[in-house]
Formats: sequence, structure tokens, C-alpha cells
Amino acid sequence: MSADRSERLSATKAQFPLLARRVRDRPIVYLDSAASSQKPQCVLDAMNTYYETINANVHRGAYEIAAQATDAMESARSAVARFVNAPSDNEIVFTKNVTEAINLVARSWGGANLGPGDAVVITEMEHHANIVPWHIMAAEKGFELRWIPVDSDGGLDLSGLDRLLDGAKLLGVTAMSNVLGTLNPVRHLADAAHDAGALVLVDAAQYVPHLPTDVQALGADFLGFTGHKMCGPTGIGVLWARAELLEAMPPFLGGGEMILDVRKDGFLANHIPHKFEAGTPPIAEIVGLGAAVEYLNGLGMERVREHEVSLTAYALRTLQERYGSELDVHGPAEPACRGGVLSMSFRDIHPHDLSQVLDDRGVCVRAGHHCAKPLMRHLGVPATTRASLYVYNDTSDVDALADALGAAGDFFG
Amino acid sequence: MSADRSERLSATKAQFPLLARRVRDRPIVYLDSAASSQKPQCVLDAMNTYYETINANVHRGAYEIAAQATDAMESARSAVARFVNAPSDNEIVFTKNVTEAINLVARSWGGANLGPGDAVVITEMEHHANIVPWHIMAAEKGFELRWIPVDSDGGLDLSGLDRLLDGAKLLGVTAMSNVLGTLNPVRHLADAAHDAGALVLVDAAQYVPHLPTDVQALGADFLGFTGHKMCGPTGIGVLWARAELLEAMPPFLGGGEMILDVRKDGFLANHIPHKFEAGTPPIAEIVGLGAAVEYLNGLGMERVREHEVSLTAYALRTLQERYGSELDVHGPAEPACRGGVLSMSFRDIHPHDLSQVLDDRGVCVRAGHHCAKPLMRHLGVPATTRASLYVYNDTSDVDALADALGAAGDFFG
Amino acid sequence: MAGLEDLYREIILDHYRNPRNRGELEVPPAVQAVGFNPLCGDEVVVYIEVSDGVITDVSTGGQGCSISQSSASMMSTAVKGRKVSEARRLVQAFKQMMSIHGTGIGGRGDDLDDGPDSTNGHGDVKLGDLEALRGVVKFPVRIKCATLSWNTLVEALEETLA
Amino acid sequence: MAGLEDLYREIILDHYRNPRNRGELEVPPAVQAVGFNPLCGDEVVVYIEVSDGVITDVSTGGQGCSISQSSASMMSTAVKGRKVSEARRLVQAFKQMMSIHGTGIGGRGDDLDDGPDSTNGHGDVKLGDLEALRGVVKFPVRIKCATLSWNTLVEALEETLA
Ligand SMILES: Cc1ncc(COP(=O)(O)O)c(C=O)c1O
Ligand SMILES: Cc1ncc(COP(=O)(O)O)c(C=O)c1O
Repeated sequence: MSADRSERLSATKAQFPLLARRVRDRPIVYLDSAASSQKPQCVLDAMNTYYETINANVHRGAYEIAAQATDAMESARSAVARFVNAPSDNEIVFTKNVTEAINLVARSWGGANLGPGDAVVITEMEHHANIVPWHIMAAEKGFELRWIPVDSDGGLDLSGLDRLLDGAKLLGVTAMSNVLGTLNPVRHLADAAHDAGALVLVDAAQYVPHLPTDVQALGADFLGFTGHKMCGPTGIGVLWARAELLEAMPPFLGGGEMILDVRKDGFLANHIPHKFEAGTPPIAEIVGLGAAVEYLNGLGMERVREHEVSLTAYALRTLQERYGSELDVHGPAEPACRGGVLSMSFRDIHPHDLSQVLDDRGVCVRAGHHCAKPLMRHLGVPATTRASLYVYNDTSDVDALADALGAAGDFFG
Repeated sequence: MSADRSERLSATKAQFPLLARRVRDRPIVYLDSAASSQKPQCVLDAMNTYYETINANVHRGAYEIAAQATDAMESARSAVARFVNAPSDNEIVFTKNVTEAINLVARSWGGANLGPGDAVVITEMEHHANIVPWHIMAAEKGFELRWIPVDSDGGLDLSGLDRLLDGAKLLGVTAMSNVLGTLNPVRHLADAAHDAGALVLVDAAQYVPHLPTDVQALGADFLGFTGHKMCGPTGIGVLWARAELLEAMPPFLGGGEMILDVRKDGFLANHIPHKFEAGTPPIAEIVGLGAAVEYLNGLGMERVREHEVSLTAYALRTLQERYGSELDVHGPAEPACRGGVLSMSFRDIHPHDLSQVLDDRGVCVRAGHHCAKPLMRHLGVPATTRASLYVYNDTSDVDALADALGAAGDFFG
Repeated sequence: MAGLEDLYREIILDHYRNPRNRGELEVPPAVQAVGFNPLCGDEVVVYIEVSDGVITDVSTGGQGCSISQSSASMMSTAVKGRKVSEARRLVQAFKQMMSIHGTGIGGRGDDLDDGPDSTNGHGDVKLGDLEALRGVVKFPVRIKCATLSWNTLVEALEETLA
Repeated sequence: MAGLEDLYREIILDHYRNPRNRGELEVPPAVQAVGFNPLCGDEVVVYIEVSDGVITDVSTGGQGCSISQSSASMMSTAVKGRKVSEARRLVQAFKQMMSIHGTGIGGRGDDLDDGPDSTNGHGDVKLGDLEALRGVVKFPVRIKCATLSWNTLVEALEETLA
């Protein structure tokens, strides 16, 4: 990495207050961004400014700060729409996380469109967020849930795709695996699904934070993502969906904001996107997400991706050089085909024990099933140790990880 | 009001940064806390400290800051449980707002327990949040929705209660009306409902922020409230429910956190409360709500209530003295029987026009149906102008409101 | 910051106090459409009778603030007796005036989503008295009050085609 | 901050590497219970055979970290051949040791919710080798690893009553 690049990066790191923290007298080495990213100061500032100067409930207030709060929220909606190249702001529905976004689709669209004889196709590498809602609805509506298998390289095995899609009404796929880092061929899958008459739901929780995203180019019908993994606050997620789908779908949660009229004998739903935003929205969080999106725009998503590809390459090389066959990094070998998510099995040390030793040295990684138990069963491991990279990480973080793995190896001898 | 008291109060006001703001060269007069309250500095600080020092995803991380984040979240759960005297922390389910909390009950409990021939009883003064979810489920499940009428004093007309409860499975009631300020006889209703074999859901969105709350003394089975109205952040709500009910209810949203196991052919739900908290929770918001609860504990909820009763009395007296029969304040006349929510009709000036003139003088009130359209129809008005009081308001705010009403009267002459 | 006089022009208050074409028309021959402003609860009902491409009669009902009611009243006088095509041009022109700053609540495009014509200038359309409502754009929250009856008129015109 | 040696005592690593009573028992006569640690995916299966109020045989299966596996192994040796009532007292004593600081994830009472007995001291119960697990309480996240097999044992004991 050139001196120039790494200088710019240490400047990036400095924008994230938590990364200045020390753990047991060492600088923190945060390698768990796939679980949740850190937040730059500008995002915290945006939320504080909101609370300190214009906090008020939105959409129904005639007074000045209520109008400003509404404007701030709706400008954030525009910023988010542009960030994923949505054709219209009205297609951006704010939820509390991507899990709610997928449940919204399963319950509202699925509830109205799925029944016995129908099928929903998902992949074996889905996060529980894109599995359990379909289990729940399948039990209720009696449709079939089919699985695209994972191959031995950590990609999708598409050899049976046509058969799987036959009679399917929806294909759900993660754009990037939160365990393997695999970047799935979303466009190809979308074309195949559309040919078979199925809609496409993309779980982009691990994609939107890391790569330039264009919902139209991806060919998606529904696409969800989550604020806290993309420099934004907790408590905010996004469902993008094509307007005509949203318009045809029945409401999900009922309450204030989502109605035009309520009578004792029924109600009239509001226009999209408000139809799907019942109750007081997470206003400050929406403002925070807007600031996160502007922050990422400032860095440039192309550059974010470039940085992560080169850091992932460095990490794969370093780990291979130091630990060879003792350390297995699951998922695609080629950095250009994957994100910076490194799920490791190291000797026979259990991930929980491994991460404990890493924590002792201030290296934050995640050990567990990463909410992907079907994938774990496929991999034949109960859990993995996952280090994940983001824009604020640099080679020093990777080196610290490699050193800490050595220490763990010594400890468990 | 004694000098002593008002000194303590101006100290309270100073803890809320937004209230130092000026609008058009006048100090802001914030009288819209029933829509959303302002936030004290300590709540903002708690969230900033969370983000700057321990931000990490919860419940699944072995490393230090993840454990601290989990602790912070779970201590907030304890604080919230104690705040409403819940028998166990496990009975506190975090949602995004009270609207989601009520939808959770309607969909999960209602979906499993309601069908043709059953009835749900609600009141004519419910917020849309406690109406529309029942409309949605009634359409799906075929049960009957019955209404307790509002009497001419803004109380509930309970003369037909026995008949209404006959065959009912649930009674839903707002503990305090967000339009009339009416404090409903929740305990009495709960006893009657239980005698009739029905459960009781309390919408306490306007109650928990303003009065000491004891879910056990109220006799509730379900009780919901919302963070942003009680000095807490947006994006966080609470459902309290008796553990045995939560345990018997099917999951609501599916995804991470809410499972013990996921297989291709199904899943095993987690224990309560996690069963109902799918996906990454609003962690910072939970921490913020915990801080809000501690802040309110510091003030003392008894004192908060006392302050609001005396300020409401002052407001009713002042408005009556200055405007007599030109100004109609809906709801109970007796301050001890109501909260500090003053829904006004002033001459024939439309609320939207009235609030515009008030805004011109920095007085923030809400004009509209307040998400209570059935109640508006009962009152025979399309909308009201609502001023609502909270712990940081004082007599100067009431005086500013009274002055601004005079200016509006002049303007529309 | 705009003053209240920018909003509450005399002619507006006059239409509010003495609404023109207020009432109901028999349906059919008239058609009817109802519009809601979910922000404040305003409701506007628009009745129109169209024959041979001309709006022969208009009437409005409902309830709301001075801005929504006066705008409905002014709308009714402006389109009564006009050709449908002219009325549509007037709607465009009015809504364009109402979005000069493009900050309608609901985000970009929200008040200008009526198809290809929406980018037309309104140089050729005389707004007349309606110009009095121009001040509303300085109070973005009120824009929906002013446009409510116009959007409802569009819906009523659609009805005549149905 | 506690050091890693507080957690990974030699005896723990020994039970991890050489688990005792590992395997399955035939069901019936044995009963079986499965426990999950949703945090990390650990699974423990506990088989017990009870006759005349005595746990005549124990076996454990599943997979997990050194703490959960060694705890399961130590649990099996500690309860094998014991009376059910003694085993229950041991569970109480063990879980009390695991909650000295009362900070189990899941909040107050989470690991002490097994009824009226939970406040008993364990002065009269010998924990023996199990004392080696005492260091786990300094690592609150790991408490659930240590208690997993014990909670699963309780479930298996309930099964024998069913
Ligand atoms: C009585 C009552 N119930 C429910 C709500 C809905 O609260 P939220 O929008 O936070 O879900 C409100 C406030 O808007 C309310 O006043
Ligand atoms: C691929 C994927 N989908 C969904 C989720 C769920 O995100 P959230 O918990 O914010 O809803 C995650 C992260 O946890 C993820 O990695």
C-alpha cells in the first residue's frame, strides 16, 4: 500500500471516535464490522444537532421545528434513494433493521401472494433474517421453501437453478455472504428468476456498506439493508422495493402515519412509502443514516471497495504465509470475488476459545454461527471465528490479528 | 407556584438543550410533548458515550466491548422493568415504538387466539395505534371489534360495559387520552375484563412519561409505551407483558437473536424476551431509554405528576380567565383527573390557522386529528389545536400560549 | 422568514369566509372525488359535471383550514365553464407555482408527479386571483393544504373517464 | 481485568481434551435433553438413566468450546451415581458459583430462576474439581458456556418425571 494511501486511511480511522479507544493498554483492533460498524463523528454530530435544535414529531406539525424535522427526515430519504439509485424516494421504506424489512416483504407481499403449491427459493448461505421469516410464513401459508446449495468453493451451486425456480414466486438471496464473503451473481439470478416468473428479494445488508449499489442494475424487486453496518446508527433499516409492488401490497404494521382515514369500520391506507411506516419513525436514526450515506459518498464507494479488496488480499496473503494449512479461511480465494469477511478455522481451537485469546490482545472478532446455522451445517463446523474489514481498517489491524492468532496457537499449544 | 419550585424548574428546563433555542428572536415555547418530548443532555450523553466507547453488536460477541454493549443494553432493560414495576426483566420486549408493540400483540397473540365469534373491545378515544392493528387482524381473522363510547365529559361511558365485554377476549384501552387528557379507570376496566375472561392491553404511551406506573397495580396483561415521549430517543418502544403470555405466544418477526436453532426444515424460538427481538436491536436507543428512565427517577415520578397537575390547573384557569366561552378545552375539567394535554377549539378559527399564528410567535402546538379520527368524529370537530405540557414547562410557557392565542384572535379578527 | 401576511392575503380570507360554489351536486350526472390531507385531517370533496369536454358545473364540500378551503373555492371559480384540457393546464400551472422551491413534504417530485406535462411552463396560463396563494410556498407545511382540492379535482376528472 | 489463566485452568483443558462419559445412552431406558447456547452455537446433549432416585448413568454429547465441553465432562463425573436430590443441590451450588457477580447476560435473575431453593447457600455441597470453573465468572460472556450442560441436566431430570 502506498504511503499516500495509508496516510489517507489513518485520517479515516481518526474520524471514528471509538477506534481511538484502548483495550488493556493496547489500541483497539476492531475487526467485527460485519456485525456492526463503528460510526464517524459526523454521524453522531448529525444526530446531536437534530436533538438539540429541531427535535419534533414529523409529518403532522405545522410549527417551524416540526417542519425542519420533517425536511431533515425526507432529505435523508432522498439521500438514501440516490445512494442505491432508486428511481423514486417513495420506494424507500424505513424500518428498524433489515430483519424487519425482510419480514415486511414476507408478511405483506408473501401473505397476499403465497399459498399451497407455491415455492420460495433461498440459498443455503442466507442469514437467519432471510430464512426464519419464510419458515414462519411457509408454516402459515403452506408454500414450499427450496434451497440453492453452496458449492465447495463457497459459491452458489446453480446447476439445479431452473428446476428450483420452476413454479417459484420469489427468489431470496444475499448479495454478499456474511460468513464467506461470497459476492453472489445477483443480476444473473434475477434474470433467471424473472424468466421463471418469480420476483427477487436481495438481502444487501453486507453489500450496500461495501460496494456501489444500483438496485436497477442488480435487477432486484426488493432490496433491504441496515444502518448500523454502514456507519449509521442502530435502530434503522431500509426496504427498497419497486413502487408498483409497494402500492399493491397490503399494509404491514397499523397505526399513525400509515393511514389517510380511520373509521370505526375500517381504515384507508396512506400513500407509499408512509403506508409502511406506522408510528413515529426513528427520526434521529434516519437523519443519522442520511449523514452516514453522505459520509460514504464523500469517501466514494468505488474507493471503499478498492480499499477493501486490497486489504483483503493483504490479509489472505499474510495469514497464508504465517499459518499455511493450519488456518482455513472459508469462502472464495480470490479477493475480487468476495468481501472482506474472513471466517477462519484455526487448528482445532474452538472459535469461542480463539476469540477469547484475541480479545485479551484487544482484537475484536466474532465467534459463532453468525446467524447462518444452515450454512454452518453445510461447512461441517459448529462455528467459525470471523474477522471482518471495513474502510477504517488498515494493514496494522491485519498484522495485529495475525500476531494474536500466533499467541492463541501458543496458548492452546 | 412558590419561588423555590419555579427555581428548581428552570433548572430542569436548562437540562434540555433544545429549549435554549430561539425561534424568530423569541425563546421557543415547546408545548407539543404529547407528540414527542425533548431530550435532556444526559440522555444524549449516554448515547454518545455508547457510540464512542462500547459500540458493538450485542449478545453474540465474546470480546470486551461487545460484552459491555450487551451489559449496557440489559441494564437498561432492568431499569425499564423497575420503572414500571415489572415482575421480571424477561417481560420487557424492546420494539421500535409503541405502535410496533401493539401490532406485536395483535399479530402474535391475536393471530393465535382470535377468530370468528370472538370480540375485541377498544374505546372511542384510542389512538390509531390501538385501532388499526385490530382492524387489520379483524379483517383477517373475522372477529368483532366493539367500542366503548366516550361521554360528554370526555370520560368513558361504561354503562354498557358488561354487554360489551360479553364474549370478548381482549380489552384495549389507552391509560391516558392523547387528545382529551382523560385518565381512564384502568384498574376498574381490568377487573371487569378479567371477570369476563378477557385480557387487558394498556396503551400507556401518554401515561408512563407522566405518572408513576405499576403494571401489576394496574392489572394489565399487556402494556406498551414509547421512548420518544418520555425524554428518550426516537426508535425505541417497549412492550411489557406477563411472562406466561409471552411464552405462549408465537414469534412475531423472524431472524437473528430470536432463535435457538435454525434448520432447513424449521426453527426453534429463543427464550423470552429475545424471542420477540429479531435482528440487531436499537442498542444505542435502548441505552438512551435507560438513561431517560434514570433521569425521570432522579426527578421522581410523583413530583413530575404533581408539577403537571399544578401547571395544568394554572393553564385551565388562565385560559378560562382570558377567553371564557370563546375557547373550549376538551376533556375533563378537573386537573387531578387528567394529564396536561389541552385540546382546544378557539372561536371558529381552524386549528391549522391557529397553530400557524402561534408558530409565528415561537409557540409550538399541534393541530390536527392527533391520530384519533374516531374521537374527532365523536367530538364533532375535524381537528383540534393541542398544547401539551411536560416536566420542563412552566407558567411562562402557559402565559406565552395565552398571549399568542390573543394575537391569533386579533389576526383573524 | 416570511410573515403571516404573506400567507393570509385578504383575498384568501375572503374566499374562506365566503366560499364560492359550495355544496353538493347530484351524482350522477356529476362525479365526485374525496381528498384527505393526512397531516391535519382536512377533507375536500369535489363534484364536477362534464359534458362535451367542458366542466359545466363544480361544487366543493368538506372541511379544513383557510388555505385548503379558500384554495378549493378559488379552484371552483377558476375551472367552472372551462374545457377539461384547459383545467388540466391550470392544475399544472398551479401546482408548479406551489413547488417553486421544490420542498413539498414527501420529498422530491412529490407534487409534480402527474406525468410528462409536469415540466411545462405556465407562461400561457393566467392564474389570476390564484396568484394570491403564491405566498403559501414560503410555508412548506401548508402547500398540501393549497394543493388538496386541485389533486382532488384531478381525481374527479379521472372519474369522468372511467 | 482477569487474565486468561483465570479462565483456562489446567484441569479444564484436561477435561476438554479428554472428556469423561462422552457418548450416547440408549433411549429409553435413558432420557435425553438438548441445550443450545444461541450466542455461539454450542450444543450439549445430556443422557441420564435414573432408577430408584439415583442417577445410575450419564453421558454427554454435542460440541462446543473448552468451557462448555469441560463443564459437561465435569458435570457428568460429579452427578454420576448420585441421588437426584443431591444432583439438584449440586446444580444450585454450581449455578450460584457462576453468578457471584450477578451479571449473567440476560439481566438479573437470569441464572438463578430455578425456584425457591435458589437462595440457598452451598456451604453444605462440595464442588470439588468444579471449583476450577470459578474463574469463568470473571468473563461474563462465558458463564452461559459453563452453565449450559447443567441447565440441560435439569431438563433431563424433568424428563424423567414426565
Ligand atoms: C396514546 C398514544 N398511543 C400510541 C401512540 C403512538 O406512539 P408511537 O408513534 O411512538 O408508536 C401515541 C403517540 O403518538 C399516543 O399518544
Ligand atoms: C447478510 C445479513 N442479513 C441480515 C442481517 C441482519 O441485520 P440486522 O440485524 O441489522 O437486521 C445481517 C447482519 O446481522 C447480515 O449480515
